[in-house]
Amino acid sequence: MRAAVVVFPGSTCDHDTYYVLKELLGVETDLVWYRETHLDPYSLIVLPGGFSYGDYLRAGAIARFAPLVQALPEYVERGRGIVLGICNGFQILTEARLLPGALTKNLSQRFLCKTVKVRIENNATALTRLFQLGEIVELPIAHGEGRYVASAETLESLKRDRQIVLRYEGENPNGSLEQIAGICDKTGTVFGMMPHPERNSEKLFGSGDGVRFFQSVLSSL
Amino acid sequence: MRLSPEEYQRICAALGRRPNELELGLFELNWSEHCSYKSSKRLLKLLPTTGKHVVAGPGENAGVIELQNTWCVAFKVESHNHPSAVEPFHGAATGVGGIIRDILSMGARPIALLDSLRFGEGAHARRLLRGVVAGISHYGNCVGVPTVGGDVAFDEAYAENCLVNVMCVGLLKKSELKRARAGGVGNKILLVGARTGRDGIHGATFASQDLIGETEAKRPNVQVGDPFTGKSLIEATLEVCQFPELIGLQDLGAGGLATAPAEMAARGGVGIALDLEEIPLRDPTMTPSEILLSESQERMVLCVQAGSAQKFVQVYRKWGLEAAVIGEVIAERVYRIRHEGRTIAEVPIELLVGGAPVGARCDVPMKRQGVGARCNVPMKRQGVGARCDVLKELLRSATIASKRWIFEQYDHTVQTNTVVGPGSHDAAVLRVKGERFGIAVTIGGNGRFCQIDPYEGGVRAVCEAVHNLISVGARPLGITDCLNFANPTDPQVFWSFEQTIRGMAKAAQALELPFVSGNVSFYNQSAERQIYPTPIVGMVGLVEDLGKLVPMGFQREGDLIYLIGQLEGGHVGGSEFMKVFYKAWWGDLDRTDIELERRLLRAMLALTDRQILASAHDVSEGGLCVAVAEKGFVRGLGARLDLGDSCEEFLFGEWPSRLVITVAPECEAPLRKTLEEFGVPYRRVGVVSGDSLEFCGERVSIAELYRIYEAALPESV
Amino acid sequence: MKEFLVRVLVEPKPELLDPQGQAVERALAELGLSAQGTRVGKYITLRVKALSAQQARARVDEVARKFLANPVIERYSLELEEL
Amino acid sequence: MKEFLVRVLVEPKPELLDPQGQAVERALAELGLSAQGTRVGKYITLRVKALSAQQARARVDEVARKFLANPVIERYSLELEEL
Ligand SMILES: Nc1ncnc2c1ncn2[C@@H]1O[C@H](COP(=O)(O)OP(=O)(O)O)[C@@H](O)[C@H]1O
Ligand SMILES: [Mg+2]
Repeated sequence: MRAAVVVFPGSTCDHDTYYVLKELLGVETDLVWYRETHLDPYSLIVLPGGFSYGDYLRAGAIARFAPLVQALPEYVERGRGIVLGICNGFQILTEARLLPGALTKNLSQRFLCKTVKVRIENNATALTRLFQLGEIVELPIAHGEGRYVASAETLESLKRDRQIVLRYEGENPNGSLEQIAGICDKTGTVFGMMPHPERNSEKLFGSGDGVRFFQSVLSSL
Repeated sequence: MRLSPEEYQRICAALGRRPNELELGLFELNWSEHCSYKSSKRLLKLLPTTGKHVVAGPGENAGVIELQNTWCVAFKVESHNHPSAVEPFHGAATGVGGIIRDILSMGARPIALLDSLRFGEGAHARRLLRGVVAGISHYGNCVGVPTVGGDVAFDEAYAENCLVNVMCVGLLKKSELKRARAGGVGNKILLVGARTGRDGIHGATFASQDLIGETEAKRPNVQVGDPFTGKSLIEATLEVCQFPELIGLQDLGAGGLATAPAEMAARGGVGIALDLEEIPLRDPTMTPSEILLSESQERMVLCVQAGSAQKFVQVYRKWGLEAAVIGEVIAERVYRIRHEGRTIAEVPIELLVGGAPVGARCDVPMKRQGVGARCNVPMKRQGVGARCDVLKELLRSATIASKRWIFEQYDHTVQTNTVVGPGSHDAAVLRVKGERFGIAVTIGGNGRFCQIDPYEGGVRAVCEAVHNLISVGARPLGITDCLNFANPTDPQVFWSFEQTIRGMAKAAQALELPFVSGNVSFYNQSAERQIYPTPIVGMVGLVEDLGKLVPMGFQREGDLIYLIGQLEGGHVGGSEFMKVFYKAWWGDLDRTDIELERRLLRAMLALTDRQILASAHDVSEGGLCVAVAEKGFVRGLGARLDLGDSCEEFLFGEWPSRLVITVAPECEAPLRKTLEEFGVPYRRVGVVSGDSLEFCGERVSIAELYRIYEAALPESV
Repeated sequence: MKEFLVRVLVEPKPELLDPQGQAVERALAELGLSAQGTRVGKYITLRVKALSAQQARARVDEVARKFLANPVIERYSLELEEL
Repeated sequence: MKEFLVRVLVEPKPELLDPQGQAVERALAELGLSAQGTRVGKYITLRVKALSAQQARARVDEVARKFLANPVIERYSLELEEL
């Protein structure tokens, strides 16, 4: 069992995520440079938060062409393991069409950093299996382009196939469609979420519940 | 800004000839106020700079103090006032980038930013505020350094000339410390990071003049920051800092290549020869002087051992950055500029760096404005109304109101070290992964105090930072400061500058706190007005055990509320109360009893260590009532205060050396005992209870006050 | 080889809410200009070399579709000018 | 009263660094398109009513100068089309 935390130029949460996996959970973890395409050693690949390529043009728009990201579809097809995109990672996965919809500028037009409540909408997924259905979890957010949008058809199929994993509870911090905070793909192996579980993975920072998302993924591998 | 005739004479005499155009340009930059500190040097020597924790002091790119287990912090505050006044977004953004690279050049990883901002009160000021906050957010968030704290104040004195002071804190092991020096004849000089373009030419001279009649022509090209390149530069540079062949590194700030390599040579006691054609340019048509004077952002100079350059270049290329050998260390102590093989400028290092004549100035006391008399205004007669309404007005004033609208635009949780972020305590606290201790940081300063009494204002600038640190249970260790003043050739301005420094020095000496870094920003004025003398103090402290952190807010109903420190004799001079209700800051300041400050500091450290405190908060803008309300906001807890029918000075005055603390009833005896042990006066002023504030026979709900406190800023921007 | 100046005009899809456009429209109203249907998009200019206008257009169109605009939320148009 | 469709094209001043344009140009190269002088600006479209094209242009030009473009770092041009 080996995990990869991808490092793009401009990634800022790579070390934070690495710390949770390696130091807190004791998982064999590598920081993997964005040019790497040999992904077979890894059963978990995390695209961390940050500002890959400065978020220029659109968040994730440039990183989605990185060799590593180009290698992901095959990785997913062959069911090699799980891909988790956090914040900027989520944006990259939508730009790469590995996840449906898009993430656009917050309704407020401003960057927003605060702790929000999210509700577990589906706990039958690798990311959430250690949570109760409907459980409310406090997680930090920190993004300027987190407003999830999708066409009516996309939304329909997301609902039909239970791909909506997390919704904002109460306040909708960025104006996301139907309060969507996290989704997965049809195979249930690719996940994207705007909140930062790695930033609430220790009691020092609050409930520490963030770590359970990583534990869920690991327990399902 | 041209050189004075005397300065020009000195150069000719020293060179034994007239300098050519290019050499003149070099001197103009190196001898500019911004780079040479010629007006301030003499006075800055008054500040204490030594102490057992000091690893590197003034003169380096940033100060460094040791915390524990060879863990050190590098920190410095710097201003970007003029660029922000001209182009708030990019001005503030490049300010953040610049101070981050100062920290980086010490070999430290930047772990926190703080920003101290001053704006006017009109529509234009709000535009500046929006732009500046967006710019800081843009750069700081993108490079992944959390902005964990700061302070903001509003006063017409800053209407045109806003202040943007940014502090950066970096973490390093003592063994990783780097110096900004060149050495070893034949070793190579590398320029790394972004390409060199026509950005901000004459920025340093621009920073050395005021904004009066500021014209397109006189204004340098706006510098546009590139946080993406800035982030890659951080990672690549921290990577090469592991190479033993790295001899020294230095960021390129105002002055660019005209100053940075020369400073490195001066520190190393060597000379440097540059080959301009080796410099990667954005526009090949740039002239030698444009290349030398360019202030393009996201660049650093490295001095590396001959033969190792390739190794360095590769790392920067990997990160998508430029890296080129642009020169070498030479034995002759000159700064030699070569272009296509020809030497086009050559000047002695010692003359260029630090050769500027240190200005002697006549000092004339400032004209006192407003009424000199201590003013104790019987409010009722002034029709100011009930005390509750006074409190609401104060909480509504932008300087006191919640800064949430600002700090929620800053990523303050990235790097997962922020134990205490903005908004809930007097200082921010960071953990160091794997350690018990924490790092407490704060920044602030009160220009109005200095306008009334610059000496006392200087004392208070240091003392309030101390209060903020001891309130969270931290031991203050070191200071960085940014002195924002108007035109220093104005005798009154210079007098207030000297008084402020003397005040800061006095307080720092008494409290045994070294100034390890700092920055001076002069010419902060417009055609309309001069800014208040505004010293901004950044301070770093050590929380020995994160388990002993002291909260700011009320914790439990029934806890007892104590006011400790200076209990009597205060006035309302210079207070926010005076500004809000009398549209004036006049009135005298009460002088700080520095002996009491010493005792207060020691007492708070003991109380923290013995875990007697339930909460602590210093009394600052708005006075006692505002401090109590702020303590209530954290958990929505109220308080019953028995202040009798105390006068307004007691409730709203901002006299020094006061903290409001709470203790559980069973801790009351140990509290009194400890305070007596250290000789700190105390007075029990009430009890935590319910969800509203009761004082002087009046009653107001905390929820209502909180709504006012939170709504004020969003509504006004 | 000829050189062309290409302008890529990217705008939010009409069916999509454009909060930035709305904010701008409100601000314009305060400045005394009542505008309707205000939208804010991107204006990208670049120079490319190609044998013909068609070739230049074709090549830019490809990257615009793949990269410069995100079809989920944006649409774009190209304008060519020979230099 | 006639109605006009106005397109405001805002671009960073040529003498200023455009990091976004640089990053986009590098990405285009990786996608196999070598472009030069890539700049990224804003594309604003809006509809206004006015008596004449001149009047419409004049009124939009005023707000563009004041608000839509930042004269310190950007320049802009207008295109009008009667509806
Ligand atoms: N410009 C700013 N950026 C980030 N945080 C800020 C800023 N201004 C104020 N804050 C935060 O808001 C809180 C209150 O600020 P302030 O009233 O200045 O505190 P104090 O008066 O105790 O110094 C503090 O936590 C401070 O860090
Ligand atoms: Mg305080």
